[in-house]
Amino acid sequence: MPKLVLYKDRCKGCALCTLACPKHLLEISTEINRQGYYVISLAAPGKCNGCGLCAEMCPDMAIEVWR
Amino acid sequence: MRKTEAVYNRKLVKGNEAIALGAIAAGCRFYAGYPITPQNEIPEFMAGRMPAVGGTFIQAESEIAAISMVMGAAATGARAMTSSSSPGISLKQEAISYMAGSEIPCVVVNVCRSGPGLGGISASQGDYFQATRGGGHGDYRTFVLAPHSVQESYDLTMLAFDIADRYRTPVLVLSDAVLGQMKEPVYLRGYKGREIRKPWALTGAKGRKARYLKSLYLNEGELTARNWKLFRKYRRMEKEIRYEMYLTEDAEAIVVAFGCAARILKTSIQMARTKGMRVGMFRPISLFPFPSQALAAISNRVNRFLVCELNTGQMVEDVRLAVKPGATVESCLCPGYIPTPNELFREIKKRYLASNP
Amino acid sequence: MKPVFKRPKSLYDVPFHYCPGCHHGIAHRLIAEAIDALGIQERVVAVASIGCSVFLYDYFAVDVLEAPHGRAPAVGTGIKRARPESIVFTYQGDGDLAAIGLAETIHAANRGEQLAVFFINNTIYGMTGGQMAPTTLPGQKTTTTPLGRRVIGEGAPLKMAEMIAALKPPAFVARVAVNNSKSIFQAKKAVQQAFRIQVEGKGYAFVEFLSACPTNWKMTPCEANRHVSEALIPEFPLGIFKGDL
Amino acid sequence: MYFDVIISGFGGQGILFMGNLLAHAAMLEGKNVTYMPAYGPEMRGGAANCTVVVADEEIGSPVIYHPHTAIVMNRPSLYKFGPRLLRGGLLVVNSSLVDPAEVIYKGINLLFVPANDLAREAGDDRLGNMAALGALITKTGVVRLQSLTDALSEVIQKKYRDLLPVNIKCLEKGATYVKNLKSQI
Repeated sequence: MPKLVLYKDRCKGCALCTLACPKHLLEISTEINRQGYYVISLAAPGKCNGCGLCAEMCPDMAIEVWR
Repeated sequence: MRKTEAVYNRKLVKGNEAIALGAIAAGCRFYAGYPITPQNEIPEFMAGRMPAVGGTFIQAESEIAAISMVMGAAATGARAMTSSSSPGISLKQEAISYMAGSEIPCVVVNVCRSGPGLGGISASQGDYFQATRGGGHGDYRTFVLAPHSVQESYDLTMLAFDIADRYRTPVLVLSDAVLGQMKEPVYLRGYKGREIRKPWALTGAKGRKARYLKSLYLNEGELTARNWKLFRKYRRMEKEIRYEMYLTEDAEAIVVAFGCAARILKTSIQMARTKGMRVGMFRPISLFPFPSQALAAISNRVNRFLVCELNTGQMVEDVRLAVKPGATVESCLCPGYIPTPNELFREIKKRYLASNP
Repeated sequence: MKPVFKRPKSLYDVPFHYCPGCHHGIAHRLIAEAIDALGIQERVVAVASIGCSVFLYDYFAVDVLEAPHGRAPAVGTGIKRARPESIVFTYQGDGDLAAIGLAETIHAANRGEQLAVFFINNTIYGMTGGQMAPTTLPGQKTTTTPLGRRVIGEGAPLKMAEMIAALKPPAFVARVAVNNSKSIFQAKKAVQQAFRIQVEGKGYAFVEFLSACPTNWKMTPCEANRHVSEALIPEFPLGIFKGDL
Repeated sequence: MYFDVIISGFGGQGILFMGNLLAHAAMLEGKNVTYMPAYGPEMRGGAANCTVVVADEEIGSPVIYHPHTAIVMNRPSLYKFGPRLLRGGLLVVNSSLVDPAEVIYKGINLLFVPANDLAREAGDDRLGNMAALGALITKTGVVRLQSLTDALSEVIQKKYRDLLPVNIKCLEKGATYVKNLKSQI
């Protein structure tokens, strides 16, 4: 199963990844990181096919995708 | 022997050409410039000679671009130079300040003309403050060398590259329209200095960590530390102070002058000597750092000084700061024109007689 | 398992200081990926300009020189001419490249200098706090055009890619966006091409990035992203203006 | 020994070349010498002048306002530099182009040299500058004729190389002209 690794402390909660995900699996969570941002989370990990578009879109390289 | 050397090794060249010859002899392989009178012989000479020695000449779109190109070239470790005249030097101050801040060495030549504004094209020393006080923004100085002959234009340009590299600082060669345009025989003795390693140069991060050169320091305390570092460097540069003393040993009065004013004054002083006046000259060759200690030492036994400069009074401030309290410092000022030896002789005579009736 | 996406080795493993949703991070990454792909990291000397991206050396694991405002193409010219084996790129914003440094930009391009010039066009001054840029859109409100930019009196957006493509010497001129996956894919190719041209000694390359500045546009990152498509691209069409991929 | 001269005329008369050549000859004789041309806007509009100083001592100013010697190759030069000449100085006038009747200055020595006519006789009337220079050095002895011809072969541009003999001839023509004047006196 593909794996999405989120470096939470890098995330600035810009949500551009939520636009990039073709399946709309990413969303802003209620969790606040050390920088003070609401970080994103993967709503349904089982549905992620590891296309990597979210990582391509992330300006802060907070996302790593393994397949 | 002297005659032989005189006949066979001298070349009759313009001061501006001597600067270009000195630069190339010292290993300058990058020149960028922009036309402005009275320094055009330098870019013209470089345009002809640089390709032959494997160097680069660029006629830039502006003075600003020219010095910025020099900054880039010098950052890779190359010996690089630009030249201009007063209004153009004002434009170059931006990158000169950046290079001082980033500790990138280079040589900048100012074949000074008269200002302010477009001013005129005759020789002037109106850029003394600009040259010796840094010139651009921020708390920095440039090393300043002021030739007074075509020979010195050649010799000091070579020296300028050595000092620039040794202290990682921009060095200014302050020439003027007379020195730049005149021809005089010069001995092209060649470069006797040594190019040093530049472990800071940006050459691509091959086999080492990447590095950078910058002048922006935003973290607390960094800039203060940087400015103190530069300050200490400027103090160390005092080792390189240069000056000439001319007939000072028995002098009762000293004329202080640099550049073309100094050479004109040599004739005036000779005239004064033939009339029995014991007058000598102190000629700073490095204008920054200023030879204050040497001047102070003279003021222990001479207390009359006449500062002669082609402006309305700039170097006189440094002379006043240097001499011991109680010494009289007067000015003889020629803003925007070239005085004759006779004229300066009369100035000397007037003051000399006033104090030695 | 293999990573689909990994941080390029030409970028240090440090967080960017840019605002949330700023496109600088994407542009940085694309440049670093191209450097890695061409294996030129050890030869690169980058020129940082003045603006938000002045701290280039904090992010790129290559030699960097910080240029005076607008002078990056001239500084880059000096580096490349003095050390032709270097691969030199400049990274400049719209104020730096199209206002104060317009002369340096045009003349370096017109001399066909062997440089890759990356232009971040977000139609506003970022670091100084949202003033009008030469590329500010007609009607766009900035802190110095509080009523919106008037074309007569305050100027029309400068079309840098088109201007540079009109010159004879440049080898490659492109305008790209990075506000969606498809655009990023195109941008990636353009950046690689810009470097490849220099590696092959073919001359000057210019890549303009239409870029979002959510903070100074006073938009959320997602709104800003949409704004690139809706407002910037109609004014600044994407495409290859000179050369090909 | 000290000598200074302002050489003046219009562009194309080879004014700067004269000064350059004289300076070069002085250098070959091991003397100190300075050469200072008019430059920039000063040389626009057709006028040309330069100053040469030759001395055994170190030379102070290369810029001379009141010269000991002047060569005026055309009328405007006469009006510009004639009045500036020091008392007792020497004014060399190109009488091919300047009517001697116009030279009204008192207290100076005059030498009229029909420079262009002499040059024409030598084979090229454009080389009046060489005839005037030959006359000057013969009158003043500032450098030897041989030094001038030596200097000439060093400074002449390659493309004018074939004009070297006629240049030398013009120098000699000017020199002979002054010698004959002397013998007449």
